[in-house]
Amino acid sequence: MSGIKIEEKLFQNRYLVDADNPHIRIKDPALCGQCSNQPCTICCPAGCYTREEQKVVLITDGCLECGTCRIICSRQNVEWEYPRGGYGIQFKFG
Amino acid sequence: MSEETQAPAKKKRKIVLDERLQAYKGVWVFVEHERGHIHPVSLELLGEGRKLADSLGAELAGVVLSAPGDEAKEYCNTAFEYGADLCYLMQNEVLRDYRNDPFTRGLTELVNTYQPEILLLGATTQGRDLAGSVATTLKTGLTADCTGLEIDPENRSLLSTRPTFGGSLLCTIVTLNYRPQMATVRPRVMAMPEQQPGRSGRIIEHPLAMVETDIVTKVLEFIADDTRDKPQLPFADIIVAGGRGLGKPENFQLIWDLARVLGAEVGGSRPVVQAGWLELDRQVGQSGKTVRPKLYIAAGISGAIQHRVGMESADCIIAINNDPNAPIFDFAHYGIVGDAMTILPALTEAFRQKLATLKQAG
Amino acid sequence: MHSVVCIKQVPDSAQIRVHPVTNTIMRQGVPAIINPYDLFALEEALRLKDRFGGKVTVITMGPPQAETALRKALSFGADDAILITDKAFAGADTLATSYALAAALRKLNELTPVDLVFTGKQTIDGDTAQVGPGIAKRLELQLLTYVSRIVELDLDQRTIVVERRAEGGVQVLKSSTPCLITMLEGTNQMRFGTMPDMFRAARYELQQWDRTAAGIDDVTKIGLKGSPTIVSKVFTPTPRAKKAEMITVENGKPADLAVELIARITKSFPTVEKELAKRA
Amino acid sequence: MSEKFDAIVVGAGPAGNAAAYTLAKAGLSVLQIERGEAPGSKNVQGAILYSDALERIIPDFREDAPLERHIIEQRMWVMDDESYIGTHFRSNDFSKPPHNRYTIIRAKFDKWFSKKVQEAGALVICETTVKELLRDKTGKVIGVETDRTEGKIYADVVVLADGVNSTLARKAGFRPELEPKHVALAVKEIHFLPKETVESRFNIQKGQGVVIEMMGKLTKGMMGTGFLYTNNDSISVGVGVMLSDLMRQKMTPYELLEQTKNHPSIKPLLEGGEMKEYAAHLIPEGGYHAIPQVFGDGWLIAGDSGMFVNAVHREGSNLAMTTGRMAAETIIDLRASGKAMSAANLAEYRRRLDDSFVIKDMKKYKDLPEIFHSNNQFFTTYPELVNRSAYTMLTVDGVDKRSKEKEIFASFREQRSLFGMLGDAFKLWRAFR
Repeated sequence: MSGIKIEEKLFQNRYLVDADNPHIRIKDPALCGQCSNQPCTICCPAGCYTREEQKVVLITDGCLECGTCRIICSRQNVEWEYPRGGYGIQFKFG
Repeated sequence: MSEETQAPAKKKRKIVLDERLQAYKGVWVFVEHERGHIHPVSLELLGEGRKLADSLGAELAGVVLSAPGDEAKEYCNTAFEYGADLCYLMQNEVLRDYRNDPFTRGLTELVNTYQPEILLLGATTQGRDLAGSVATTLKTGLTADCTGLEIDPENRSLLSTRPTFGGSLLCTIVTLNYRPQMATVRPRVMAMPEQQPGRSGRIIEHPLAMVETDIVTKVLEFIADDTRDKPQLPFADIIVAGGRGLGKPENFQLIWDLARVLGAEVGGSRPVVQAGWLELDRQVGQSGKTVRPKLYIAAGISGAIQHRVGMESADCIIAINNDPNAPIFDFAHYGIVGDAMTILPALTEAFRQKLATLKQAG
Repeated sequence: MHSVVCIKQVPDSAQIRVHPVTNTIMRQGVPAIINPYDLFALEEALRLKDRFGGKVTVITMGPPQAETALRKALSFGADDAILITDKAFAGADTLATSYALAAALRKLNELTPVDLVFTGKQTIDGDTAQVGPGIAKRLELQLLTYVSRIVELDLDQRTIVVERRAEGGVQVLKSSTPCLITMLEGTNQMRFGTMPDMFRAARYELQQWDRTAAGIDDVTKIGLKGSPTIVSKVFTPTPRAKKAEMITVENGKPADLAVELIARITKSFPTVEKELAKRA
Repeated sequence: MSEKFDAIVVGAGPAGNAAAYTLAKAGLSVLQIERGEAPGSKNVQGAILYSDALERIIPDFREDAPLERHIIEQRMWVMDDESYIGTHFRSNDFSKPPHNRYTIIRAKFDKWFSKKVQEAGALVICETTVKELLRDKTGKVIGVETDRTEGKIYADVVVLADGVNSTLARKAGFRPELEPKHVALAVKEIHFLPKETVESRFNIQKGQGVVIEMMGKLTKGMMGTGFLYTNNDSISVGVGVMLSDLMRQKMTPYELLEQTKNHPSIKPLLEGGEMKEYAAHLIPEGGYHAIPQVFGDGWLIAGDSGMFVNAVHREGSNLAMTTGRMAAETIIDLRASGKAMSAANLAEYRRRLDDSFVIKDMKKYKDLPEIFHSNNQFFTTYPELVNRSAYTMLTVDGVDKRSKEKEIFASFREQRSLFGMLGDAFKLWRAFR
């Protein structure tokens, strides 16, 4: 990846982060270790999933709530919910 | 003043000062003190006030409100050594601890009697509390958290510049046909002037006709901050910060080692706090603390904008990162491309020697 | 018990960007929000209502669109909301604003006696922290600013004990009601409104007061005319995007890199040199 | 005392707003629940508004709806790495009101539509997420439960317009999880430019708009399309690819978007713009075969939640408004004749959809996703061949035209073989007939 910093893009967006109450959770982190290609670390448009040694780390602050991770996870290992009412991404234009 | 509904004055409104206000002369600085010593912001303001007084050809005065006792005289002497020509001194038992009522009454009394054209206060919890009620009592203009003060040569009025809209913009505020022109300034914004030992000035005492029974609000007690354990990043002068580039929580020890030698506070980027390597109070950046230290050493921090907005106004930023095109190198003052795990210990050692040599020399 | 909370609808300044090239102010898509500091004041008032019962009224002075801020305050549990809006208020600075709000509060006090008036510490667009003290002065209320905790409140004796942030410590003050309190940020966390509150906020018939309804007759005291200060110009700070001076040494040994770095710093940053000397 | 309404609409996108407006206009007590801070905060679209669907709901919408530009020129580009070949259709008739298509900015547009819904008498509550459907012993949906305390709300019927992820229907077991091959991930940015620059760059007058649809090698071999739409003083640019393809590639969506923006034909159009928002959204692409069960005891589904998107014509919001309106009309007619909101009665909604262009269009292209899915030569080989052929024909280099034609046919045959091309032609015919 030619060094496109996803943070620069996400910085333009407006988020109301529901502090320490993330709306998405990896059900069983061990499963991710056995996952060969870990597509979530590539397909998430906000780069919320990053690979760390064997594990996958999920930080939901920049989540765009698109649902991709839930659908592409071959082991259905993502517990995916909408954030609490009024929290999460708030599109200024959409 | 609310910016978004106010269109900047199109034509320059000619500020014509009516007769009564022409008499307002001189620049005053409210000297804030707490348990025996003057708050540094008041000294910084005396430095700034000196410049304003000189360009106005007027006198610079310190204003001291305190309980009876020699301490007050000490405050005046210190004010003279930082540039004041004279001090207005008001002493009364009701002024022992800061309370809004007596201090507002006292300062308003002095202003109405000796009529300054400019009154500066530190933007501390005390200064802002006092400035708000004094400005309302005097029905005059007040600009808060100024980052720049200068005199408009055309009409001798004060031009106060301050950040607005969350700091992304600056605006210049003018006080129209009202005196005194009041402004507050945050600590560590203006430069600390040189102390001139032995400089003296005259003191003008003025009584405050008030007794304790006039005042409703009582101070039951004062609980000093115990600063030892709570991290004080926003007030730290040197910060050593670590990011995910350090790889493992164990490597963070190298950050603590350097910080101990420098007597610095330890900070970190959001990912390391999220990963649990560091407590939330030490997070620097958009959703953490904003810091303005003199020296900020960042190791293994990429410098994404979310971190940058929290520390870019540090005086000197040193960045250590193994990625040559890490964004932090776009705004740091000095950069070292390399492995933080080897450079940090070297830095710790080099700083230890530097401090040793300074000790001998000092 | 009757608390009145003054709130303000402000542009979400975190969303305001300066165009990196043209340096112009990019205002598109900047939503209006409740001034974040006011939420701490509203939450504190709601907690007192939970304890002592009574009513929380929310007032704001602003353009008609400020209605959204009031409805949001209602959705957290405020009981009544009054929008003070009038063309004559346009351009008001803090002095004129505190005059108008004080007049409205006098009117409110006639309808139902007010025990506590709350404001936020300051606004994120004005940052002046003057409206609270201004209102207190005009209504002869005791002023308690930067309050971090309400320790005791005795409605019969009309006394209150609070902890207030001071320089280097916390003052414990005992005062009397009615008084004006500005809340320090971080002292509490805004609750997540219940469904009934959401319904009530959506159905609430908003009360609008113009200047006469707010009891203001002296027009020279409000709006641009009543404002001692004006904004003479708004501009963008000159960005300092200067690339870092990279430190390198021939043999690239970390020890030499460190020494070279410290030499460079002490040469061009005297304040750092002085700071180090202090710690030697 | 719990709240009870004639109907609850979940979601304030085009489908939800159309349904809530129509129901409220007919005098029903309607509650609309939106999870975003305001209607539009959670919605993302290219975005083009097709007037026809909205005209049937709010005929005079043009008077005060926030519309960016009316579209007078449609460009279709087939892209190679350094070039595009395509058609531009610009007609002065498109300039004559009433205009048929507009570019819009969804956050502004949805807020306007919601104001109309409230004026029509519906109660709109935002910042509230519906957690699950309330059902009685027989399994009939009798209301919803939100994420706020005392959050149970009852109604005779619930219209699920909660978007492509269709969480409520999935949780209630009314429909299966989405499959990667039935949905595309689109990523998009909005760049702000002075109005005059947009107009001079696209050679248009005040209020006029140009839209570009792109396909081919732009999506690096994945099945997908790109778009660039002109708004009043901004440009929306984005690219979307099938999730099933994206999963196999080693390229992140933002890398794909960055390369799209740097394509030689696109980069100059964005020059000097200030990026103000980066968004991502799933688009239902499964077509007719992916449409789930859309009605049941006490509930209906409208909009993206029912996969109602005609991908090949880039039509989604008009289908959403139409299905929202028709769901509402079905409910209104059932109430008028005193019928219960049972699955049997609500089946009428599906029958009406079958008779409308919604299902007819989707049926027309029902095999297209499958065909294109397993034949990505339509996205790689042919775009390349077509672009190269144009380049060869248009380069004057002393080579005679007959040889150039021979060379071009040879390149096609060599890539696809005569038999392969015949097969591709047949596939295209079957996909589009």
